[in-house]
Amino acid sequence: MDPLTKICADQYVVMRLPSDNCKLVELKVDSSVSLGKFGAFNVNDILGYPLGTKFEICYDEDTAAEPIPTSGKFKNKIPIGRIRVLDDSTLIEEEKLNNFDSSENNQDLINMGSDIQKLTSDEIEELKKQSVSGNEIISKIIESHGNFHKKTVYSQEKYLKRKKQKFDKIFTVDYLSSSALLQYLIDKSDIQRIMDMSQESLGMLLNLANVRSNGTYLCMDETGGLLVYFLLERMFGGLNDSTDTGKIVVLHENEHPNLDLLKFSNYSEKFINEHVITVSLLEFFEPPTMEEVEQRFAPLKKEQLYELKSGKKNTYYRKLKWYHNQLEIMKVTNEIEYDALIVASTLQLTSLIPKLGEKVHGSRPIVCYSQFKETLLELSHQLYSDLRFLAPTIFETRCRPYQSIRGRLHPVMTMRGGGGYLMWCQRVLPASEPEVTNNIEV
Amino acid sequence: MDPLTKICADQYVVMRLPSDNCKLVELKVDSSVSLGKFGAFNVNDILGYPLGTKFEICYDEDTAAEPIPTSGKFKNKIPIGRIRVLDDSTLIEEEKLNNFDSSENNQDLINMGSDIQKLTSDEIEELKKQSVSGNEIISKIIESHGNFHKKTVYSQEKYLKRKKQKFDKIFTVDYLSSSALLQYLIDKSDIQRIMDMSQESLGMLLNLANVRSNGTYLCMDETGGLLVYFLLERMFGGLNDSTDTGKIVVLHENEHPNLDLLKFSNYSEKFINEHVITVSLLEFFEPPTMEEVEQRFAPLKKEQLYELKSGKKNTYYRKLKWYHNQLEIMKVTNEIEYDALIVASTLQLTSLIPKLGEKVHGSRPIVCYSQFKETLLELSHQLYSDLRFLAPTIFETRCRPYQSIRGRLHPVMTMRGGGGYLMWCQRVLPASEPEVTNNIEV
Amino acid sequence: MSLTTSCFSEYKDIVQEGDLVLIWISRDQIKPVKMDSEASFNTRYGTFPHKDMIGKKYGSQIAIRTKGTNRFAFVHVLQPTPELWTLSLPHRTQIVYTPDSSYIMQRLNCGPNSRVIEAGTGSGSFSHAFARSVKKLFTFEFHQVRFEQAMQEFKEHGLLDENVTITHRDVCADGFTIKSGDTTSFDLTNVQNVDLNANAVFLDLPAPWEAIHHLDSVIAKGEKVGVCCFSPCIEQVDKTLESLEKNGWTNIEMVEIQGRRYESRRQMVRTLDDALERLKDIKRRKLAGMERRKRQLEGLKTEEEKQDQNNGQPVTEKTQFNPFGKGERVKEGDPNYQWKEVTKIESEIKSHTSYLTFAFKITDKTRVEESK
Amino acid sequence: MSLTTSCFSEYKDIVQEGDLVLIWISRDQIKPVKMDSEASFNTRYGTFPHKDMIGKKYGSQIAIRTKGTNRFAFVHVLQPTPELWTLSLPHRTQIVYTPDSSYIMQRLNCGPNSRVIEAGTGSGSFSHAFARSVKKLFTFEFHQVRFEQAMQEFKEHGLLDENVTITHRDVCADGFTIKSGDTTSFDLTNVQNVDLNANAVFLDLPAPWEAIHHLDSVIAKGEKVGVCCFSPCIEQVDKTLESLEKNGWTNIEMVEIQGRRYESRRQMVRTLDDALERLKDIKRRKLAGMERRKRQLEGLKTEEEKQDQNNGQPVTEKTQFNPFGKGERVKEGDPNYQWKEVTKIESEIKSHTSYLTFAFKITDKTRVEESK
Repeated sequence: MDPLTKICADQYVVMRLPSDNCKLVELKVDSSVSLGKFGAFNVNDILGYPLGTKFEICYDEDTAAEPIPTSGKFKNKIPIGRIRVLDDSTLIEEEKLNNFDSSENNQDLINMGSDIQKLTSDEIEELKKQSVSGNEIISKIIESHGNFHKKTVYSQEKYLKRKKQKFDKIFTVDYLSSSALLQYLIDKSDIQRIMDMSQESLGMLLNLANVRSNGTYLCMDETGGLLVYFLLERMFGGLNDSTDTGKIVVLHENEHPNLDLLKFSNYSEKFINEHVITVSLLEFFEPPTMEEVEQRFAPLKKEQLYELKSGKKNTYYRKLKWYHNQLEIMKVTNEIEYDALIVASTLQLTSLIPKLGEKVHGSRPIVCYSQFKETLLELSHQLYSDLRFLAPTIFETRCRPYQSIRGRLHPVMTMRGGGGYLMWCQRVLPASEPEVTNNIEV
Repeated sequence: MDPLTKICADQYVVMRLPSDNCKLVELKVDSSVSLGKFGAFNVNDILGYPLGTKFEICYDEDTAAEPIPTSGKFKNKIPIGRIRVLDDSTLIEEEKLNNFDSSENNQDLINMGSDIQKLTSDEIEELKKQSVSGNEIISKIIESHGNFHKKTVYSQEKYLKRKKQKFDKIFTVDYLSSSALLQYLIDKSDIQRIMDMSQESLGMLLNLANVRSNGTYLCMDETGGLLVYFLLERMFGGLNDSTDTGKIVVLHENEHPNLDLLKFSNYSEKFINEHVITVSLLEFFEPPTMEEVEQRFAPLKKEQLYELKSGKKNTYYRKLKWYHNQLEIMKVTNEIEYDALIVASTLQLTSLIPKLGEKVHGSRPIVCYSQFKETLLELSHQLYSDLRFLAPTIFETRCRPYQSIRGRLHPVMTMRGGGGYLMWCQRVLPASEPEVTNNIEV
Repeated sequence: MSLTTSCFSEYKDIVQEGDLVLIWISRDQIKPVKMDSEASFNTRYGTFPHKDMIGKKYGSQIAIRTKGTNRFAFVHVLQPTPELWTLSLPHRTQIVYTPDSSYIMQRLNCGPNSRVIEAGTGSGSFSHAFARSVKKLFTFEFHQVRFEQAMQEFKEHGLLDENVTITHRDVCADGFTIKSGDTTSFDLTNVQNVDLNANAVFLDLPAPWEAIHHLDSVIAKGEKVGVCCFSPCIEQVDKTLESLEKNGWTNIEMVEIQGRRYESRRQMVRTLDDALERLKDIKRRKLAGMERRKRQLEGLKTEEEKQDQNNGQPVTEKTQFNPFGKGERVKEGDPNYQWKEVTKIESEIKSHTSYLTFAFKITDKTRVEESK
Repeated sequence: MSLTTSCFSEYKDIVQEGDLVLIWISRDQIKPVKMDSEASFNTRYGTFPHKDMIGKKYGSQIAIRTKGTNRFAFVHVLQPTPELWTLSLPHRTQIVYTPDSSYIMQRLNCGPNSRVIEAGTGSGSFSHAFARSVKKLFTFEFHQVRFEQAMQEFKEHGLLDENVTITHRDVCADGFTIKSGDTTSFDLTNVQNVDLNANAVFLDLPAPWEAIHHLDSVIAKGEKVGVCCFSPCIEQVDKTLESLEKNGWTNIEMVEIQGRRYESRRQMVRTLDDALERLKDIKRRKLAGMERRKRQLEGLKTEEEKQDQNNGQPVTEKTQFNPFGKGERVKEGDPNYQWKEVTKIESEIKSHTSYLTFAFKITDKTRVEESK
């Protein structure tokens, strides 16, 4: 079964809840997932459906059979409901609001602060236990609302949305694309950790950096692997069996790299090790020489290896791994001319980029993401006066979503402010100033 | 007659032409105004109509009576046409485009580059001589266009607009408001001279600076008087007989102030001298002392003045003027606590604003306009660490106009990029740190 | 007490008993307070007696020692302006914010000649800005409670004594004419009809297209009059455009205003060389650790290590070299580090307020004969 | 010669005969040129023979001495990428620019699994960006001339050999199915119908709502498929929303992308003290001038002035003190002055390109049984 299109076991997926919050879930066979007040369900019930499917959790007689503990350890455990696949046409009907009277304005609403709700919260709790779906609860609540028809259609919508977020037991299971992972991290308010990145800035970065399945890219990623996740998705599309040859060399400024977010991806460890090489800045700028490495270790010939005792063999392989790692460091440092330099780092860019840019092949892009325009301004001034870099340019791109309801179209009223900036230039190879006599006429 | 609502003689007005260009014109009685290819007219013919009226220049038999010289000094002189006031309803009808067939797309238009026009330019010239209005010319041109019906309604509109701009002889006469003057300067592409200012930034500046008819404002204006023009309009609304007491003290960094743009205003020289005081930065920061001034000149008593010979009297009055000027400098420097500081200067703001801000009354705003955010960033960091300034904040405001045609609504496709930034803070009076024993319990 | 009447129209020097002042606690906390020498202003940091403010110059910082902790705490006492007043309003109210209101005023050329119609009054924040600059403001509010609140507020702020008239009215149904019998702040004792004669109109209504045709009878004749309709949805704009065209308004243009506020921040300058030094330090300590373990295994110790052990300070405990401090615990701007000044946009922006549709009309184009 | 076929899909090291290269003259002048050792590239600054480029590494600066003036002139020779290609296109063409195209690709999750429908092809610039990243691109163009131009260009760029199919078609009238008899780059010799099986759709059409219902038969089943409609006017968006809803598309959202480009500039730092010094200098010279005139009137001269006169250098001619240079004649960044780094937005911005309406659909929600 294709984990890129279908809901599969042992896969990380992103679930969107009625509250508009996201949740990352690893789908373990035979286990259940609890969505808090939105209910709980068995993982097995959703496997095999297309990714993107919208489900509803239903509590009817069948599920009510399972006794809900009212005391003891499982007192607050969410009971597991039945799963129903939601049809698109039903949804659209439900999302509409044609069935209620409304006022042209709020003029008749005297008490603006609180709503007149005749149902007590206990009664609502009772409804929650009885009803099949959140929709029914909401209908009942509206019926009992004293002033609902006096609200304008706008206020009614706002009210309904609030209630839906509270009572709907609907969730969507989606593929954990790079954009979905980013959205999840934004929702978690982890903005600073991911350097205030936005989907539009990263999408533009991938294109400006001319990222392809067959390139070798030099990268710095201070977001715990988010940028690398984006690169991998674009290069290999989540295909664990991709035969594409692309590689990402990730430089890090700490002792160990931090690419934690890659654990959410569909790639095997083997795949990642093959396509993502991590090297510290120190190793990159002061790589070992072959002499130094061979002083400390030299691989044995096959015959010699056979003669090793099993106890020594383990030590040997550990050292062999170190040896190959050193060779790889030398290779990525000395031999590769990179197909792009892609940086998202809070290190001082003016001290970083010219040195890393040296390792980029001619006519290949350098793209630098920063939360702040000012750091890119400083950088672009420096690159502008360096003949190895052509036309440094600062870009800003912002996505402005609309409330996309017919008849009530407008840009959303508030949104997140940031999104970062990009510096783009081309690595070029300066010519020496030609002799005056070199002047060729054609 | 009210020069604020009616077209009056000896007034500067702004004329908008079919090309969307603006022209500043001083309306001299008994003279004529030439609008180049859009025709010419007699000033007397438009006096007395409301400002904002749209006129058309017509050339019919009557005007044709005036012979157009085909040679000699006046060969290229534009003949003067008759004036017709355009009715709003006619205009709206004319602006619509319902009378032509159009295509759903440009699919049938093979040659995208140039249009198939059967009329030669000589024929069009002939039409121009015959026709009453530009509209008729345009209709004829469309009739003769081979592919007009094959164009989409969008392309037709573009085509018509181009032609209208070329052949319409329509112009509007408007009051020279501050925004109109700004728009004129922008159209003239004098962006750098006016520090890239926009209507929205200046409107916001006036409000943030809490500009009123009765305030005394300290101002730096590096735009040749545009900022002062805005202040005067907001304070006195072009009313030359205003009894409001507001004053603007304008500091300048050159030997002489440059407020050239005020010559376009409706105010008399007397009015301006009363409400606008110019002082050089040197005079402001190193004003004369009373002692120094009196050493050089002391006004005579009335009796003494009578005794002066007429020859000496002129010299005396010249010196007296100097003397009063010195007194005024001392006053604006030492005595006034300003109701706002309003600065649009390319001098280094961090060296300028704290010193000028000292002269501002407590709880009064300081607003600083700059073309660049970076200079305001530097400034706001400095003010932030200075207890005399409360909550420095950087604002950006941008107006995004739409193509406001029903059925084809969208933001205009391209527009000018700049518009500048504002720094706003309040002047406050720091308290000394209170004694520990001062702790009052209530 | 009528001392407050002038707080929005006159520049005041000293805080006086009865003054309405704005107490600035922080950017997000600005509180309107009426000065009363018997009263106090309470914050979470402590109590500020009004009598510490009365007699001080406007703009003064008022400082106290906090109870218990005895720390320095302060507020600033400011004279209200329309813009500060807008900032002091709770955010849940529908407010026309300064980027929009200032643009509308500028584009409608508001000044001492302006006679303005505003409908509806809403939170009244825009009314304050209009009132500061124009000759007359006629504001209309159809919602009973909001009308009464606004009228009370305008009275306290002295606006009604100056140039503002507020009327309770559904302008879509009943138009703008003010006549005897109306619920209005206008003194109708000796007049039958009020001559509005407006030359600028601002319509902040759910359905402005229902009000536009009522304007003809109340706008000034023989001069250019501007209108601005303020609507959140694009479909409202469409209906407004239709109505404006039908009613003979011209130069119709819709615009959006995008206002942005930036914070001035600092980002630590972390050079590549420092990063490399730090990695070298880690490497050195790692190597030293490895060798130490090796020697410990072999029972050997260097002289230094013996000393360290005598001092009770094992080498492994040595502070790490970190030129960037301990991450987030470094305070922004700490003078021990180097900083780069940066701007940061507010984390949540007002991405849309409303569409602004402007149009102009000259009701009577008759020529006036030159009189001079 | 087929050497050019790989220029968009393979990283190349050395410029070779027959290569399609982009010659970078300036930001606004980037010219596509096919390398031909017999030919030359002419600019207003001089002539660059292709053979000076062939054999050089991509990215090389190619320098000449200009004719006559003998000054240093250069260009850079670059390998084409979709983004550089877009920059090289004449601006009058309708182009989907990088801020929009990159966002659309990202939001439709374009990658090695994507099978994309694009209608219409237009200038072909977006096709290049799609082709770089996706498995298959089916692009449709209804305009005969543009179709032929694009097909020729794609052939020369090697796209048709890789993963691109272009078809001449009015998709609104005739849908997206490619079958024998069609004017298409697809080799239909052995197939009756092409299985498009698209999982991403981009519609850049005047009336996308007329094409949406044709999609059902060509999009992938049992997986989530995304569509993006690209329309300049809001009324088109409205009709598109209606059609998407009617045809069972969900998660409908319209967005706008606002891309901005900034120039890095410098502004001269002009301090208050320098301004004051300059005014003082003016004042001194003025006073000196007055006194000199006075003394000249009185027939007196100081020793200095007599000397100056002897040297033929009257005092009045002394250079003025001006720490800011002579206005505009100072070159930005001149090291004799102090500069502040600033950003300047391009003087004309693309304030609107089009509205982007996204929607998603799963055509077949049947459950697939676990096979492993």
